[in-house]
Amino acid sequence: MSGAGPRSTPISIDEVELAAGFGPVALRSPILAASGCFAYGQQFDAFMDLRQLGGLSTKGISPLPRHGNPLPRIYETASGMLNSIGLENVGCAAFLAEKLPFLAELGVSVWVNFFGTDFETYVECARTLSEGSRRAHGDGGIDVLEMNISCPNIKKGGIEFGTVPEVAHRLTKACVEVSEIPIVVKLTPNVSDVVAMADAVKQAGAAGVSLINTITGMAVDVRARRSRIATTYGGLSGPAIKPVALRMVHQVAQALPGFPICGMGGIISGEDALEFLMAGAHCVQLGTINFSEPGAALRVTDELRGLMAELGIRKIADAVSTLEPYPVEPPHAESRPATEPEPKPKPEPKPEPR
Amino acid sequence: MSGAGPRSTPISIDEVELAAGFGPVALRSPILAASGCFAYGQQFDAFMDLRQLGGLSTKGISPLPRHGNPLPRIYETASGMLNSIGLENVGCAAFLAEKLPFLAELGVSVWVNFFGTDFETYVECARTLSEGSRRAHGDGGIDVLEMNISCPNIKKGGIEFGTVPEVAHRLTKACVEVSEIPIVVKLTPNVSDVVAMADAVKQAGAAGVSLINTITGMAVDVRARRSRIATTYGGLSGPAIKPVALRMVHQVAQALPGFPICGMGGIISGEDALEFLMAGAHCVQLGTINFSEPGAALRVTDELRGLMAELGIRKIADAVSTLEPYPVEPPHAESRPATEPEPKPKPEPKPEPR
Amino acid sequence: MDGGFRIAYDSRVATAQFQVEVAVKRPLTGGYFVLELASDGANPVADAAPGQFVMLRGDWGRDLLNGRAFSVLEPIDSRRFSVLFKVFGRGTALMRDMTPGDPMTVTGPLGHGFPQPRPAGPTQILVAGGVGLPPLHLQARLAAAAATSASVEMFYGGRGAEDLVLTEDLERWGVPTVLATEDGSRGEQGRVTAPVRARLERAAAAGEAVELLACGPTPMLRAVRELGLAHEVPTYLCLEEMMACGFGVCLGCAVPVYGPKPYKYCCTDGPVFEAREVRW
Amino acid sequence: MDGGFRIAYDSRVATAQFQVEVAVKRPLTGGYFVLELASDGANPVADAAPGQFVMLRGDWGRDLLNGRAFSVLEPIDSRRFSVLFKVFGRGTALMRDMTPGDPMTVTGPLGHGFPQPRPAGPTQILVAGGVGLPPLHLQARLAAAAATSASVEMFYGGRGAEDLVLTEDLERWGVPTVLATEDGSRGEQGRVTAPVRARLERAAAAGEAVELLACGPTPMLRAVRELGLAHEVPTYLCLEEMMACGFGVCLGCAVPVYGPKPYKYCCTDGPVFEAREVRW
Ligand SMILES: Cc1cc2nc3c(=O)[nH]c(=O)nc-3n(C[C@H](O)[C@H](O)[C@H](O)COP(=O)(O)OP(=O)(O)OC[C@H]3O[C@@H](n4cnc5c(N)ncnc54)[C@H](O)[C@@H]3O)c2cc1C
Ligand SMILES: Cc1cc2nc3c(=O)[nH]c(=O)nc-3n(C[C@H](O)[C@H](O)[C@H](O)COP(=O)(O)OP(=O)(O)OC[C@H]3O[C@@H](n4cnc5c(N)ncnc54)[C@H](O)[C@@H]3O)c2cc1C
Ligand SMILES: Cc1cc2nc3c(=O)[nH]c(=O)nc-3n(C[C@H](O)[C@H](O)[C@H](O)COP(=O)(O)O)c2cc1C
Ligand SMILES: Cc1cc2nc3c(=O)[nH]c(=O)nc-3n(C[C@H](O)[C@H](O)[C@H](O)COP(=O)(O)O)c2cc1C
Ligand code: FES
Ligand code: FES
Repeated sequence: MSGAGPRSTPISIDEVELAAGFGPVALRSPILAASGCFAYGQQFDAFMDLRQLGGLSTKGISPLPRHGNPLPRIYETASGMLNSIGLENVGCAAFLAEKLPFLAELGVSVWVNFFGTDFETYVECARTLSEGSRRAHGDGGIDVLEMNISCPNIKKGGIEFGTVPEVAHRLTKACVEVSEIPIVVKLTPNVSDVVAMADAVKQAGAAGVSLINTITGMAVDVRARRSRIATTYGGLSGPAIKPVALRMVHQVAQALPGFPICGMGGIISGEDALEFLMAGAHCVQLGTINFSEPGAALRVTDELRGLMAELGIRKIADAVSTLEPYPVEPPHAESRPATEPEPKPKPEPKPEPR
Repeated sequence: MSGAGPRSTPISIDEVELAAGFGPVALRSPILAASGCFAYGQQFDAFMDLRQLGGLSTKGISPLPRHGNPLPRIYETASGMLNSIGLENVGCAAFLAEKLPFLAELGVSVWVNFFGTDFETYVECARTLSEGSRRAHGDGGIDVLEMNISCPNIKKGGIEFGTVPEVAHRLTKACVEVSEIPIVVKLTPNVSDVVAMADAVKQAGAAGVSLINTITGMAVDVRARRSRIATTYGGLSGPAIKPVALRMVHQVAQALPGFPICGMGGIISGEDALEFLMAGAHCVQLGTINFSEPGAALRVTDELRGLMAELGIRKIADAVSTLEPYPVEPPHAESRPATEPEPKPKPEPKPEPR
Repeated sequence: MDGGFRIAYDSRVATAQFQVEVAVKRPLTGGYFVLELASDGANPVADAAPGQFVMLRGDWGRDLLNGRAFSVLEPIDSRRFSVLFKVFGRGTALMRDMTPGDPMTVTGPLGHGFPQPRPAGPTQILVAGGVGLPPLHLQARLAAAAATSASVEMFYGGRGAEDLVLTEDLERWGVPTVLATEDGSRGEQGRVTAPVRARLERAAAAGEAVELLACGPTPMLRAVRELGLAHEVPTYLCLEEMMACGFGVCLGCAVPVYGPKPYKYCCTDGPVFEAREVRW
Repeated sequence: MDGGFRIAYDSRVATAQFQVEVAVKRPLTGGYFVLELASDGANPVADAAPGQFVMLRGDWGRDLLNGRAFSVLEPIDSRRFSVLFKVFGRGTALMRDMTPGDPMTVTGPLGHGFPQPRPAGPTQILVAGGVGLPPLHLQARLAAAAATSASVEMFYGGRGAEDLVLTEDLERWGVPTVLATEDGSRGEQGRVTAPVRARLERAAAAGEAVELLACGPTPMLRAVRELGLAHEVPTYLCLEEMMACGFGVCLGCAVPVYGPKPYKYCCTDGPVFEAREVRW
C-alpha cells in the first residue's frame, strides 16, 4: 500500500497526560461511561475505583419517574445488541435526592442524561436538574446536562426533536436558557445529515454534542414469527456500529472545527478510543462494553495511555482531530514517464506483515 | 419469557416450493446475489451452478466506463467491512456487448444495477440498457433495472437523489418513462425516513425497492493517523448492518403493504434470509458473504429450504410479512387480582434451553 | 491490532469479576455438560446459594458481546465451582468446544436464590426440568449436608431418560426423588407436573405444610405457578430472562410483576420470584 | 440457532473453494509458523506456482468476515500444501491458536506467480523479507529441483537472526544465499537492498543478464523497484493489498499502474507485477 504514516518516537508512560478539555468542561481523562450503560454509577463501585474515570453519564432522567417497556427488551446481534428499555428512570426528584449526592462525591465529571416527552417537559427537566444541583451542591454537582433528543421510544414529537434541525434548535435554545449548567446535545445517527443537526444545536448554544446514540434496528425470531424485541424495534449498539459513529464524529469535526464532540459507539479498547479522538472527538464514552466487563473503562484508560506512549502522543489535545490525508498517487499515464519524479525519501515503515 | 410462538408442523423438504414473486418478476428462488459482490457473474461459474440462483444483480453500470477510487478501498470491521470501490465498471456499451450475453443465457433473473452522475446520465443509462437488452435479447435479457440512487461516491447531486424524496421521485419517473424493463430503486439507509423515500419512488412508478445499500462508515489507522479508506469514508456491509436492514424492510413493508421489497444487508444463512422474508421482503440478495464463500448463495438456498420444511412453510408467499405481535401482558396492579383471567391453554413450547 | 477483550480484576467485594480456567469439562447424557471452573485465588462463588448465578464469557472476540447466565451447580471450594449446560446457541456451542486450560471471565455470584431449607420448616418440593436442574440440585445438596434432607423432595422431568442427569447424586444423598419422562423411558410417563399435582393433593389432604421451588422451561414454570396458586402453597420460581449485564444496570431482564412497579429485574430482584408476584 | 458459516464444495475447476484440516503447525524462530494443510481429496493447490496464493479462513464466526491471503510455501503433494505466517492481527492470531484437526476453508490457488527460472535464462536474483519469503523459497525449490539452481540466487533480509527462517532449505538445495540483518546478528549488517545493489553493479560491470524477483514489506519493494529501474533490469514485485475475495470480484485490491487503465488488481492481474508498470 502507498507509503506509511508519520514517524513517531515512543515516550515513557509517565510522560502521557490524560487530562482532556471538553469546551468549558475539564476532564481528568477522556474516558467516560455512557448513559444507560452505567445506571447511576453505584453498581460499578464494586468493580472499580470510580474516581479514575474521566466521568460518567447517568441513565436518562425525565421529570417524572418512568417504567420501562414490555419484554423482551434486549437481543444480541453480530458484534452488537439491540435494546428497547423504554427510558425507565427514577425521575428528577428522586435522582436529585437519592442518586446525585453519591455522584457529586466522586470528583469525576458528572453528566446527567435527560429527556422529556414534549417541548415543555424537556425544558422543565433541564431547569429542575440545573436548579436542584446548584442548590444542593453548588458547582460540585452536575457538570453537564446531556440532552437526549435521539430517543426512538418517545411517541409524539420525539422523532422530530432528533431529526429536524429547526426543531432541535428551538428545543436546545429553550433548555440552554433555563440551565446554568452546560448543555450537550446527544444526537441520533438515524438522520440523513448529522452535520445539519450539530450545527443547529451549536447555534442554539449547546456546549457540544454527544455522538452517537443507537441506530434503530430489528431482529426476527423465525420460529416464533415475532420480532426479538417486544416493541418491534430496538437501538443497535456495540462494535458493529463503530464505523458509523466514527464517520459522524469526523463529519461534524470537519464541518464545525473546535466544537466539542463526545464520541461513542462500539468502543471496547484503547485503540478504539484513540480512533475517535483522532477523528475529532474531544472525549469518548463507553456503553455496551460495561455490561460484559464492568471494569472496562479503566482497562481502556490504561490501553489508551500505553498506546499514546508507544506513538509518542503526550497530551490528548495532540491526538484530537489529527488525521492526515493519503499521499497523492503519481498521475496516471499510458506508460511510466521517463522523468519520473525523484523518489522522495520514504517515511519509516509502520509495522506491516511483509 | 412470555409465551411461545405459533405452533408449526414440519413438512418434507420436497413439499417446499422456493418460487417467489417480486411484483411483475417471477423468480425461481428468492435468493439472489447482490450488486458489486458478484461482478458480472462469470467468476462464480467456477464455484457453483449459477442456474440454481434466484437471480443476480450486476456491478453498477454507468453510461461510460469508470475507473475506481485510489487505494486502500476496503477494510474489515467488527462483523462487517467498509468499501469505497468507486463504482468502477465497464460502461453500458461494453456491458451490453460483452457481459449481458453470458447472463442472458443463464435463465435466472438478471438485475442490472445502474447509475448516472447526474439526472441526464441516469436517464440515458436506463434508456440505453433497456433498448440494448430488448434489441439483442427480446424478453430474455435484463429482467430488472436496479437503479442505485444511494451511491455516496457521486459528487454532485448524488446525495440528493438518495435522500430527498421529491428528487428521487422525479428521477425515478424519468427513468421509468424511458425503460421497457421494470425499474427497482435501491435505497440508501443513510436517511432519516426510509418510508418517505420508498413511497416517493413507488408513486413514480418503481416496480419495487431494494433495501439496503451500505451505511456510510469510517475506520482509523491510529499508527498511520489516517482513515483506513483512501476516500475517508466507505460503505459498511455485512452481518453488522443486518438489524438496520431488517428494520428498514419492516418499516417499508408496514407502510406500503404489497409493494415489492428486495431485502439485503448481512445475510449469511438461510435463517437470516427467512428473517428478511418474514419482516416483509419478497426476495433477498447476498452481498459480502460471496467474497469469503463464493458458493454461499446455494448453501443459503439449501438452508432456507430446510428451515421452511422444519417450520412447515410450504411457499415463500406464506413467509412474507408474517410477523405476529407479542401477547399483551396482564394489566399491572398493586397485587394479583383475585379473579385472575382463566389461564389460557398455552401454545406448545418452542425449543428453549430450560 | 484490533482488540479482543480480556480483563483481570481482583475481586473487591462479594460480587466481582474474575478470571478462571476450565478445569474439567464432563459430558453427561443428553448433550449436557458439567463445566468445572477454577480461579487462581479464592473467589466469591464459593459462597453461592441455590439459584444464584454467574455471567460467563470466554475469550470469544467482539461478535459474542455479552456474558451468558448460568446457575451455580456446585460451589466446590474456595477456588472452584461448576455449572451445568447444554448447547443452545452460539455461546454454549463455544463452551462445548472449550478444553481444560481455556480462560473464562466470571461475574458473580449474582441474584437471590431460593429460601433455605429450614430444619423444622415446611417440606420443600423441588421441581426441576432441563438445565433448570442446578439450583434445585444444589438446594438438595445443602439440605442433605445439613442433615435435614427429610425436608426436601425432588421432582425431576425430561423428554427421555437421557435428559435426566446427575440423579446418582440425589440417590447418594438420600433425597426422595420422583422422575418423569415424556416418552416414559425412565420414571413416570408424562410431564413432571402430574406427580407434583398428586403430591400437593396428598399434602392438602394431610394438612402438611409444603413449599414449591421450581426451575426449568417457561411452560413448566407456568404450570407450576398455576398449581401453586391453585393449592395456595408458597411457590418460588427461578426465572430466566435475556440478560446483558447480570448486575442491574442494563435493565434488559425485566420481569412483569404485581406490586408498586410493573417490572422487577431478574438479575437483581430474582432470579427467584414468588409465584403470586409474577404478572404472567 | 444463529449461523456461523462453513461450507463444503467440491473443486470444479483449477481455482476452487475446498475444505482442509490443519495437519501440522510448526513454530519457527521469530514468531513465524509453518502451517501444513491437508484435504480429503486431491486439491488444485498441488499445482501452485511461486507467488500464487490462497485465501484461508477458519471456523471463526461472523466477526472475521473475509479470508486472509497467504502465499503458497510448498505444494507438498496432491492433498497437502503449506503456508508460512507470522501473527499480525486477529486472523493470524487465531491461526496461531489452531491445532491439528481444526478445519479451514481454502480458495485457490489464486493469481499469477513469478516468471519461471529458465535453464539458459538470466540469473534470477531473489529478494525476500519477512513473510515475503514463501514465493521466493518456492522459486528456489523449483529451480533446485530442475537442476538449474545456478540460475537463482537468494538475498534474504530481516531485523535479526531470528527473522531468517528456513535457511537450512536453501543450504540443502545449494542455492547461493546472501543473508542480511539490520542488527547484524546474522549475515551482513544492514538492509538486504545493500548487497542486492552490489550484486547488480557486479552484473552490470560483467554484462551479465539478471532479473530481480522480490517479495517483502512495501518499503523493501519500493527500494527494489528503484534499484531495478535504475539498473534497467527486468524487475518483478510480488505485491500485497487488502483483499476481500481474492478472485477478482470485490475490486478491493487495486494496484495503481501505468497502462491503458489506472488500476490493475492484485489478486487476478498479480500479485506479481513488473516494476515499470507499478505507479508508485
Ligand atoms: C438466571 C439464569 C440462569 C441460567 N442458568 C442456566 C444453566 O444453569 N444452564 C444452562 O445451560 N443455561 C442456563 N441459562 C440459560 C443460558 O443463559 C442460555 O442458554 C444462554 O445464554 C444461551 O446462550 P447462547 O449463546 O448459547 O445462545 P444464543 O441464542 O446464541 O444467545 C444470544 C443471546 O441471547 C441470550 N440468551 C439466549 N437465550 C437466553 C435465555 N434463555 N436466557 C437468557 N439469555 C438468553 C444470550 O445470553 C445471548 O446474549 C440461565 C439463564 C438465566 C437467565
Ligand atoms: C497476495 C498476498 C500474499 C500474502 N502472503 C502472506 C504469507 O505468505 N504469509 C503471511 O504471514 N502473510 C501474507 N500476506 C499478508 C496476510 O494476508 C496478512 O498478514 C493477513 O491478512 C493479516 O490478517 P489478520 O487478520 O492477522 O490482520 P488484521 O489486521 O486483523 O486483518 C484485518 C483485515 O485486513 C486484511 N489485511 C490486513 N493486512 C493485510 C495485508 N498486509 N495484506 C492484505 N490484507 C491485509 C485482512 O485480510 C483482513 O481482512 C499476504 C497478503 C497478500 C495480499
Ligand atoms: C441498554 C442501553 C440503554 C441505553 N440508554 C440510554 C439512555 O437512557 N440515554 C441515552 O442518551 N443513551 C442511551 N443508550 C445509548 C448509549 O449511551 C450509547 O450512545 C450507545 O449505546 C452507543 O455506545 P456503545 O456502542 O458503546 O454502547 C443506551 C444504550 C444501551 C445499550
Ligand atoms: C465491495 C462492494 C461493492 C458494492 N457495489 C455496489 C454497487 O455497485 N451498486 C450497488 O447498488 N450496491 C453495491 N454494493 C452494496 C451491496 O449490493 C449490498 O447492498 C450491501 O453490501 C449490503 O449487503 P451485504 O451486507 O450482504 O453485503 C456493494 C457492496 C460491496 C461490499
Ligand atoms: S441483566 Fe442487566 S439489569 Fe438484569
Ligand atoms: S481481492 Fe477482491 S478483486 Fe482482488
